[in-house]
Amino acid sequence: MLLSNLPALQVIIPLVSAPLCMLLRNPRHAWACALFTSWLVLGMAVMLAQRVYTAGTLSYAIGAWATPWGIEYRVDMAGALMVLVIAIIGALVMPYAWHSIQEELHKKQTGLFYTCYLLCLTGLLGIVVTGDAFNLFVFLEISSLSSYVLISLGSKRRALTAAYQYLVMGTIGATFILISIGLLYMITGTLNMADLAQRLPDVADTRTIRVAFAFMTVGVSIKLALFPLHIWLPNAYTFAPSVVTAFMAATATKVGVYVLLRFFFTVFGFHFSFVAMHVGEILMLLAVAAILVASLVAVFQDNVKRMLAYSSVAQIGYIILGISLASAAGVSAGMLHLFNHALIKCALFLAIGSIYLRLGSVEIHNMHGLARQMPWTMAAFVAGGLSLIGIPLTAGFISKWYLVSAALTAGYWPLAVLVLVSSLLALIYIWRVVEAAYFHVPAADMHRVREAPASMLIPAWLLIGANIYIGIDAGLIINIAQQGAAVLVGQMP
Amino acid sequence: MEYLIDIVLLGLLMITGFAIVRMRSLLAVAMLTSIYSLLSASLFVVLDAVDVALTEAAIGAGISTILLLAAVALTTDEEQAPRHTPLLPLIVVITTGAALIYGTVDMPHYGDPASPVHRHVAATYLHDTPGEIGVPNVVTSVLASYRGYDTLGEVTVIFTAGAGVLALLGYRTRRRNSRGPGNRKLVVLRVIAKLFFPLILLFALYIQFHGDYGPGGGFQAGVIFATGFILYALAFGLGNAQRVIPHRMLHIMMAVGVLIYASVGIESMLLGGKFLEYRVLAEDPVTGQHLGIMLIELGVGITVAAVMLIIYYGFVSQQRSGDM
Amino acid sequence: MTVLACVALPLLAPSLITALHRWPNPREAVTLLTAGGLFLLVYSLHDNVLQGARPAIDLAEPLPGLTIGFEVEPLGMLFALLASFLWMVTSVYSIGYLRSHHEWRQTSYYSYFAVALGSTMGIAFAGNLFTLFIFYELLTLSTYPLVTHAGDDAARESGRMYLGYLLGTSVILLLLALVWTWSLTGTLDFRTGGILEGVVPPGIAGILLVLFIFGIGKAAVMPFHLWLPAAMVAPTPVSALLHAVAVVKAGVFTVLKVVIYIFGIDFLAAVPATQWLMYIAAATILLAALVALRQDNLKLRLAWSTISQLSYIVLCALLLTSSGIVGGALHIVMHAFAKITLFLCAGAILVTTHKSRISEMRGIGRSMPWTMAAFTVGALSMIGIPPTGGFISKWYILLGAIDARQLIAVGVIIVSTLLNAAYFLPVVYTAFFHSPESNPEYTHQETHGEAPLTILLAITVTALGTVVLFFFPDLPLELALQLAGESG
Amino acid sequence: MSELLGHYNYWIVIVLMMTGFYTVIARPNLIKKIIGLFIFQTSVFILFISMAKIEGGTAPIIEAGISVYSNPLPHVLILTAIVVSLATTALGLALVVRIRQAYGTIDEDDIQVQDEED
Amino acid sequence: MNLVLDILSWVCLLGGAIFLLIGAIGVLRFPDFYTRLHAVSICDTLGAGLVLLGLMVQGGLSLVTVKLLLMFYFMIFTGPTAVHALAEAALQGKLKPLVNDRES
Repeated sequence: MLLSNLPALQVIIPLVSAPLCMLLRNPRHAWACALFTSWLVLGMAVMLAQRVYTAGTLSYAIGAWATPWGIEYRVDMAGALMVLVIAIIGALVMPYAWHSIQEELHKKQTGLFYTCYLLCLTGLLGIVVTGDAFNLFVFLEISSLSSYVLISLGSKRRALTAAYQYLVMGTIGATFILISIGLLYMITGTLNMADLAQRLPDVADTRTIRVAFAFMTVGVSIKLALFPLHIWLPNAYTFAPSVVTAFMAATATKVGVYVLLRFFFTVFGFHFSFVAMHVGEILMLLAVAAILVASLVAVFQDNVKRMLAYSSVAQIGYIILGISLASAAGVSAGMLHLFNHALIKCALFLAIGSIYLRLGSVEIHNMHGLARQMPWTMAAFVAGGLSLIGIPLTAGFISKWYLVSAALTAGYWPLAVLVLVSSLLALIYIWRVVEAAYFHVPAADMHRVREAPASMLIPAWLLIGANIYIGIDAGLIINIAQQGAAVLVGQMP
Repeated sequence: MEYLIDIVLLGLLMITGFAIVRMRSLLAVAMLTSIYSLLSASLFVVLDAVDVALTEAAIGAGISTILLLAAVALTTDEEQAPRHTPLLPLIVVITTGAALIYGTVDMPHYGDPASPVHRHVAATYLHDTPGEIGVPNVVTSVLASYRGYDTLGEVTVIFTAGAGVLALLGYRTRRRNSRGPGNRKLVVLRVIAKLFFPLILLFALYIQFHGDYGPGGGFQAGVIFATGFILYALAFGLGNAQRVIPHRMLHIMMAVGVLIYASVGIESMLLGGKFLEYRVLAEDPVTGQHLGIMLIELGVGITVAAVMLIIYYGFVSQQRSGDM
Repeated sequence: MTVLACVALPLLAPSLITALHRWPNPREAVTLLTAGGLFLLVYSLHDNVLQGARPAIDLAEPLPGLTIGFEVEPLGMLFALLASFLWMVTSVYSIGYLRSHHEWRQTSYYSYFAVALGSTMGIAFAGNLFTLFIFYELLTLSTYPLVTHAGDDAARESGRMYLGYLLGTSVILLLLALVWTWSLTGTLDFRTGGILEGVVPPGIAGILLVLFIFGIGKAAVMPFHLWLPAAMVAPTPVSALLHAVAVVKAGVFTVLKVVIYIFGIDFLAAVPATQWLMYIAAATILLAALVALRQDNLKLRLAWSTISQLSYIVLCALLLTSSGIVGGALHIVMHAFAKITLFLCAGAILVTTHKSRISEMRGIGRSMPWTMAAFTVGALSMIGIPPTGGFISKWYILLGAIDARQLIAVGVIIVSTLLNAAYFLPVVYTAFFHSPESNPEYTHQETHGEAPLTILLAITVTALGTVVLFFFPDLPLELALQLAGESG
Repeated sequence: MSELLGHYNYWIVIVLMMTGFYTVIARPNLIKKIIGLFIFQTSVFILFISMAKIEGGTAPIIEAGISVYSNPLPHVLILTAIVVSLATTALGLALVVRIRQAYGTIDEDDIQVQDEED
Repeated sequence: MNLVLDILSWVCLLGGAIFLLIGAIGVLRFPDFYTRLHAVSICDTLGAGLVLLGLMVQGGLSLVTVKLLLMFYFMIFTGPTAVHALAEAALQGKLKPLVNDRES
């Protein structure tokens, strides 16, 4: 019963445990519930990935209605990878959450926090596994609404405005997606992605489809914070509770990228997207802008969370750049970086979270001499930073290597140079923190600061470990990424 | 004739829309918004979407308006004039609109029977529903069975909203003595409220269970149910309302609704079917479908009602921020 | 297996060192033991290598087709021997230096020192360009804390410069060159005769060569040389070992490896860009020497002379003749010994007299005869006057230049020799033949003897080494010849 | 002409959408923005519903003697969408109330000024 | 017979429409809040009432008519209550009725 229904359970379990979690009065119980659920999800994700790895794409008809009529769940290698990312991050973030949430949130809110976290998890997983365009919209809304709430729970008042800004932009994006789905349905008469993919080529040459494509691209780009539409991201990441930032930075935008991939390659098809609509060139332009501008802005931030947020925008630029190359190598490089960046950013934000817990601030000028007080946390930060820069023996290096070689084989050597130059910018902004923490005379009251509790250090270090492991032996993950790319890109020339 | 009504309604909608953009008094804008969704509800009726019309009237014109009014009351009525000339927004909007217009050119004509929308999937729903589901209201059958999973997601969305408002606004349970405004003067209102309260609840139940045969279903019922209590709270003050349905109970209801829905799905899994495969719930598939639909509609109704009330309580229990 | 031990030993030492941070003497003992052990290990390898054995080992495969692996060949052997031997000497010196200076953070100093040495070993024994790159970066990162050891603003400033230049060049230019080569040839192994021949048109090869030569910032070819003077804020032993031996030599070592095993000198002969790069190297030699003339701070003068000396080796590599290669390989050794002697002397003077400017060193030779004698030996070797090792390497370099019919190169070498003399001999002269009284702000009560014993010991060893290498250059010579033989 | 008859209501709906969209992005008042979103979404619903309309059809409730029904699927989708939009509105308004409590204003520009201060 | 019913219903509908129109004009033209309430009350008594009546005639004896009756029942309760509540609120909001004080 379990195995055959695995794809559905992957989403149902967190969905069910959310209301249960709300019913629990005691925050500790709620936390335990969320923790248990996210580990269960991880277990199932591993099983799922393993099954997909062996058996190939899984399809699950909900309510046993045949595909175009009912809602289909469809998990291929790329989807399995995404599910794995989300599950891993979720499972690592939860043990971390307890202390920092206790510190940052009002006691009455904690139970609801975990509920919303579970709902967000549900939404993200649902988006990834579903094979139905409208169902995707619904779960997108679940994840978005819950993340608005999660962000708004930040301790500063600006968290509220950040959440509001995100709500408005996010809803606009969602409505765009809804319009696009409507137009698609209007022309094809179906909502199932596979069915759409079948029926689109006949009608691909209508203006309506072009508009639908444009709206889908814009709508999703808002969700994944592609460069000109990224305005919501820095505030949201800066003022959200540390855990939320870590979780969302690693998952939400990534899922957005995944949806984009889905629609470009599976639904609209490579030829329509890249040859007819020239989306490749546009994306490449935006990605380049994102990488340069965001990295530059990041260099001048004093608030480390904000700095990392901008760096996230830049890193998303990398991923999109890989996709925009429209080659199997490029897409697999993009997915590889998607995975690695999730690990890196989550680790960095977790480290910053522990610093916030102990230091009560994340401004660089308050961190002087911090390394003496919190050696492990700062070590984790440095390791993550090196990976972000792309120093050898870290995951960041691997994906950067693939990105550069993909750009070179595609004949865009300036892009290769750009990627490397911007990694130098990353060096600069990471190093500002390192200098402050290691090579400055400690501030007066620094001696009061203690090392973060183990429950917060271990998750961060697990992620760092994963980083270094991938840096030393990336065979498996590269293989998965390439398979995923192959599934997506499919019959691409 | 239909075209005429159609056009008139659309014209009214446009007028209202522009008025909303122009007006400065948020109170008026809120009322206009409610009129807007009332108009669109009636447009839906013209377009044969009775269920949607009912929902829009209940949710759009009903609850949303109450929320808007509450929000305006809690913040401010006057909108300042925008400081900077809205040039960029204009450009964005115009380009977007132009793109959409450009897209309409290749659309199938309005009401054209040959358009793929009617040919492909929907036709099967209309054709198979009597045999497979056995409820005359195809909307209900699609909503609850063919695409039942969407509806589960929808309930989850509402649940999320409830949890969110709870987390944001929390609540303070008002003391009993605070009985809303001017006690004696409200006597008329209270009598009428007493008179209507049971009727509204009755109507809600009717909508709830008549959903298979006519327009209606869990959502509409839940909303109407909630409105009954909102009326009660308006007339007798929040304190008394909360004595009738305490907060804790609302939490439980809101969770239980989702759980009922999901557990129907899980039950069908345990019985060897797929998730939300109702036909395994009873030995006769059609009965199974009936059973499943009834149960999930119940779940929907409970959650929606609970969430609506929670949101309402949340808003009303805030005191105006000016005096804090 | 020994190979792996050579790399692992220094990399593991820090754990022990940090563990002992409360007890200085055992801690230093650990450092010394590791250094000695390392030298013995490396030395035990050299016989088989001379026999022609190429012990190799593969560790991991981060990317499909790219392995982290080690393989010993003559040049690497030579470099490893050099580095490990001088590490011993410098550790002895450091103990005296740090203690008499009461430096802070001594534990982390020794740990990072060990790590730096470990990565140097990794570079020396790297089995392919990828591995070499990894340890190259590791060396940069592990030396950064040593450069900024002082921890004040000046240190941070030059630390930034150091990191910016080295990481910047390596990440942007070198890494690009690596990926490009990889995507062109599908391999990064070191092969005799190179891997690019026949795969790449000379034009592309030229671009690649430029990327490589400038990408290897540690070779300090102009215009990427400024980090070297900046790094002189480091404690003297650091400058001595890292910036006369490990770091800079790692740079030129990489250049040699790339020229010989990636391009292959026969192939490069067909590449026009080589000429121009050679001219740039030549220009660097002269310009750096001229700048060195005008430095009053002793360490800075040494730094600039290092820049110019490094370009000798780059020049040798680009001469593309076997005797040029021999000369380059030998010069790595000879310059290392001479330059480390000079640095150690400068450090000794600083410790005992707290003087860093040449103009203040009048008559210092009378109070510190040993030190200044050693200094003289070093200076002679730098200039290339027998009986010092410098003479031998210069000899081969000249031979190479003449073989290559590069009259410009010959001219440059001769002129620069004169310049060397011009900026070293005055120091010796001031030290011995001026009276201390002629110092500005001279005070009678300033009386100091020789430097501490450990320091003197170290200085003597290196100075002797410089001389010995003139009489018995067999070991380095054989290795160098073998290398030249391989490169064809 | 047939073009006009065939698409006029799509065009009007698009105009309505854009009114909402404009209100969202051009107006500084937070509540006004939420209202704009509401209008925007409601207009999209009208678009969906009018695509479901079929010539001479009736509401999709099976009855004897009626053969032409309008398309039920968009109705279902919009039922869901309406609820989603309600959820968004409620959440947004809740945020606005909290913002007012925290900032004492619900005008975007004033809030920006205050944010720059701290 | 049918014709008679039709005419009857149409008369009612039109009448209702006219009353609604009057009410609307009243709301626009009357000087102050309380007087406007009078105008409003016309709409939901006579206006809506007549319209419903007309529809009932159209519907004949069927479930529709029953529903319409129910609606009428609701109308006559809710309308006045709403207006009353409004007036109360206005009074509590210290809104003075506009009185012509030339006589007094």
